[in-house]
Amino acid sequence: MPTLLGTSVRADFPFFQSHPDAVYLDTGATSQRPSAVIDAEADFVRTSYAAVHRGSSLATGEATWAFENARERVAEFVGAGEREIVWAQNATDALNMIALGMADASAGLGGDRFALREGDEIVVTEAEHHANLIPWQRLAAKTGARLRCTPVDERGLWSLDGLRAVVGDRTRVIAFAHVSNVTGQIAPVADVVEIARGVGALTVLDACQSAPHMPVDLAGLGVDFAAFSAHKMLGPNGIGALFGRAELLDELPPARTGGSMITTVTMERAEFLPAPQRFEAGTQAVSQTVGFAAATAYLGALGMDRVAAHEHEIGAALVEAVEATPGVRLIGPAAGEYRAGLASFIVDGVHAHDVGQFLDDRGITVRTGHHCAQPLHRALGTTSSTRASAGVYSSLDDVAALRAALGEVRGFFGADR
Amino acid sequence: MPTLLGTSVRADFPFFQSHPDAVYLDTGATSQRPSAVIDAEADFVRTSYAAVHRGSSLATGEATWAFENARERVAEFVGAGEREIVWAQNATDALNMIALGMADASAGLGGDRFALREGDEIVVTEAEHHANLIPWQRLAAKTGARLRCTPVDERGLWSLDGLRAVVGDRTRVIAFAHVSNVTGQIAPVADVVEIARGVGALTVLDACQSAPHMPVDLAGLGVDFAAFSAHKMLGPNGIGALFGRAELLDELPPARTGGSMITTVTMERAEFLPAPQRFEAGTQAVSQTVGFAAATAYLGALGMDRVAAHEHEIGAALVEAVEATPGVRLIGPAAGEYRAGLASFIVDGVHAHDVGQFLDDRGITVRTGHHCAQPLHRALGTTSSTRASAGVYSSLDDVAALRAALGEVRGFFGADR
Amino acid sequence: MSDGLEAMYQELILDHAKTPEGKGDPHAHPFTHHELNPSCGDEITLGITVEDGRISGLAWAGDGCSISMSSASIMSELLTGAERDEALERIGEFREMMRSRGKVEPTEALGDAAAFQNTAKYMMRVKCAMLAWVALEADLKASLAA
Amino acid sequence: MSDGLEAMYQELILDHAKTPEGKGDPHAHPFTHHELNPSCGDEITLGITVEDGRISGLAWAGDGCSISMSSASIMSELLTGAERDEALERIGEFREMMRSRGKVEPTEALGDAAAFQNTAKYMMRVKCAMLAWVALEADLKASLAA
Ligand SMILES: Cc1ncc(COP(=O)(O)O)c(C=O)c1O
Ligand SMILES: Cc1ncc(COP(=O)(O)O)c(C=O)c1O
Repeated sequence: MPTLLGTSVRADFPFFQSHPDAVYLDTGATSQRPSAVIDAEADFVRTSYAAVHRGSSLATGEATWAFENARERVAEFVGAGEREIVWAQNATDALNMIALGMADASAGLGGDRFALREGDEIVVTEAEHHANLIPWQRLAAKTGARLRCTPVDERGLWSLDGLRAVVGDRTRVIAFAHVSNVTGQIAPVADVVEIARGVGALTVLDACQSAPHMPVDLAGLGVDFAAFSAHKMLGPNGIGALFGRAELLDELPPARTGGSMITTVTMERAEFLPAPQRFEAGTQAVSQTVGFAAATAYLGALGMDRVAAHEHEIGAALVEAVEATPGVRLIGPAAGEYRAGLASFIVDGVHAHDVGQFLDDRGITVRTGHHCAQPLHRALGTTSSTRASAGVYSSLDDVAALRAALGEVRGFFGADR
Repeated sequence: MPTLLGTSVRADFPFFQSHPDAVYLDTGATSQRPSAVIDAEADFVRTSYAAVHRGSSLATGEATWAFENARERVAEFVGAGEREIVWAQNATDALNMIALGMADASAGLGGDRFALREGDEIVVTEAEHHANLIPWQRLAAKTGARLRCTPVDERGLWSLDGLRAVVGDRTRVIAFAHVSNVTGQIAPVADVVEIARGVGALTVLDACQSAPHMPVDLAGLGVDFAAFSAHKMLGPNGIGALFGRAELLDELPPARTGGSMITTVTMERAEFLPAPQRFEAGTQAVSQTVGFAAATAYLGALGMDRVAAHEHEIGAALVEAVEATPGVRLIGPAAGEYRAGLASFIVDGVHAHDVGQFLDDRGITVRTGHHCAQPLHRALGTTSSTRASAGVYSSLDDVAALRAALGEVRGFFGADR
Repeated sequence: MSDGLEAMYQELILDHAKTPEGKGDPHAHPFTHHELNPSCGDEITLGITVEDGRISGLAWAGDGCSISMSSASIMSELLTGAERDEALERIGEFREMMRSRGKVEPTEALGDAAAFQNTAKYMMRVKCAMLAWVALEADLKASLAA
Repeated sequence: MSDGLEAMYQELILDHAKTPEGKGDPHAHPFTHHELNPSCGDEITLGITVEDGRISGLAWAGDGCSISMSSASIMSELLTGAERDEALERIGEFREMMRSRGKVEPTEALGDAAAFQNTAKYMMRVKCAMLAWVALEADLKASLAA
């Protein structure tokens, strides 16, 4: 079996049927979806749709089964127990559930072990996506805790030594991305978990850019919480997941409250169900969970080892294309180093927005801007960069198209003169 | 043009193609979706899918246009400005955005006009859905505010006099359902708004059961905030909306933070965009917004006056069927009184769960339980009831089937002996 | 009337629901547990006394649908007087049957509780049938820890 | 190269981006406004002096893509020295053209700013082109209120 997927799987994706020449190098932002996912969701809606966890009808039973079965499938995919997966709107929502839950705990609303006090510390890296930064800033502001940050170097990389330097006795949380969406740096999760355990801190893993692209075993990694989004892993919009170790989830206060997550409600107070239901207030994104499960099934059938190997090859080619182009600076680990299947870069003398426009004109979709990582870009001395990122359907032809176009960008904008 | 829709529109709904004999009387929980909605969403995913509000490509532009166009369509449907509609996961999420935003304001995180202090009061009715109750309980617990409640009578109805009795100078918020999901009571919104304005309180309208079933003009009603869910109005799961008057939304702190809702982010702090973006952290449920807009277009084409008239007739027939059955007690306004197109009832000597099972066996889908309104049921002296609720596709045949089955329930369970 | 409904609401089940066994004051016993089915409000409080590793006394109070009430009744008949280990085994067998969506046949030892096999096909009712058994399991575990 | 790209990045636009007009110290003027396009980080601070209802001085500092920078430059050329009302009218015309997705033709009074008509087809770039104009509008309104 050849390692490369790419062209051989493109036929599974309707987007490439309607855009056969599309060079889609923006999977890091959001992925295209295979028919298997689109159909699973649409079929569910057409034939089995009913309210979940409410009422007694057979239809409700079927819908509830589909919903809970989806949870099991997604849990299995990331090496979690089914009670350890909570549905969220997206990864951002999942990360907020943790930070907002800890804020509630700090306000005396239950889950005392999560309460932060004045002087406690939360540690993040300077490379974090805003979704794994601002919620912690807000939590710090509410509780008097201090947000500390381990800095990045001139390539945008943070180090374990740098992390050790900011972690201390008061550290209560270490929140970090498994894979950076800008640099492609892959975090040494086991080491971070060890550092965290050494001081009794909780670990929060932003798995947005790892779960879609490599085998991820959350139990094996030993993290306490994690978050990821379906739309980046061939699944639907509007659905993501919070992972939490079972005993933690049962104690974390639910920030969002309402129907379907309670046991007893009086006008004065409410008691909550155990996890995962305690976090799932209101009518859930039922059909999307079915689509999410179909996406993990599709990826599982390809084999995540194969997906990772494929994207590693495409990623290496992207890096090489960037490094080979004069006047283009690569961000993140250099060619040949351990990194994820993406390449972010800065074109000398051409703003990223203009680079993106030029590439778009050639039918190449990339992402331009700060990629929701302003502090990282500031540390790199820029406000924006361009990112090309791979998915299962990416091919070396895509990379060749990018390489050719990239060679002309500076000329077009007169930046080579 | 005949008033009744029902049978004439059933052909638009794939669910009734695969279940031609289904008697679906559970639209109050969640509605079926017409092909127009399912297809709009699937077509969008197949052909135009890309990240929204990020990057510079033409595809992103198209997706962003679809997303913002959907917002305009939904805003128009409820008589709001486009900047006054914020996408939410569901109505529960929307209601939480208000309560959690006010908690943040109270904690000094901006939006001072929303800050509650010890002794301030929040008023709700005893008939509220848990989604419009528990978030206020939590807000009260965090701020020292007091949650006050206007009680229901033996039919489950609250009154303006009762409301006036609990509203006072310290009242900061009055939160109430436009239409009760259990009793079908329709709130006198204009009067409540007047009472609220008299004391300078904000009004929060739970429009879950009104927006799908009658013409709703939020600007005309004069409420400050409102919430509703697409899945109850022929639209997709996983998408709902928060309405807020523009000048309020721009000041309310966003409880959920992350990407796409900021202007400037440093490691220390973040500044937020104006509404609606400030509340839309992370990748949004883009395709679902397209489906939501298609649902409002479908309803708009039928005409909301006609929808309301149709459901009024079906509702009246449901009420009559219930009142005509010996040993069955109607909840809510009596036959002939002003009420929404649903009928909740209690069968003497038979638990609601058993009633639901019996009806399900006859192919009739209803909702059984406390309908996320435990306090209301407690006030009625029961833990659960059965609810039949109408939608555009409901017909008098559906009501006849219910009536026939209802007549046999007590006999089957030996409750008539 | 479909076969499913007749099979679910067998005479045996409806009779137990009307005149349940084991109803009494749970708090007359040292180990009590309260269990609730939040989706429909069914609830039960079940108390037991354990002597020499045997359930020497059992009483419950509760309110709910005919499935939850009859299940509590049939369980009381079956397990009052049983050895603790035997009771835990029955609970395990019952749970396995109820979780199988109707595919696992009841063991002979389950006696009249076999009547709930058809209920297992209705996912939303499984919790109703399990209610009393889950409460008993909690009591037994508490008695083991004591 | 497609026509779209050539039309968007006309020589005129690229020239203005390379050697922009009006760059200077905005804070040398009494009315200043900072405007940011959060999706790409483009930003501008624009200052003006208004004398006898006329923009007698204008200077801006900023950083961004060629569309936002050239737009600021072309606007500076067009509106430095303009009557306040006239400037507000031009801003309105420019906005209408930019919001039309390429459908509204530029007015003659817009002069070189007509070059951005093609940019209007690209929704994600409309904000870039508008940046300086929005800043100027804010300054003019502040000067009116003063
Ligand atoms: C009156 C009312 N409010 C709130 C809700 C909650 O809606 P959702 O579950 O879509 O958030 C519902 C529906 O369950 C409702 O009927
Ligand atoms: C590393 C990382 N974290 C968090 C997110 C946020 O994901 P979402 O927008 O799906 O919530 C993203 C994607 O934008 C990401 O790449």
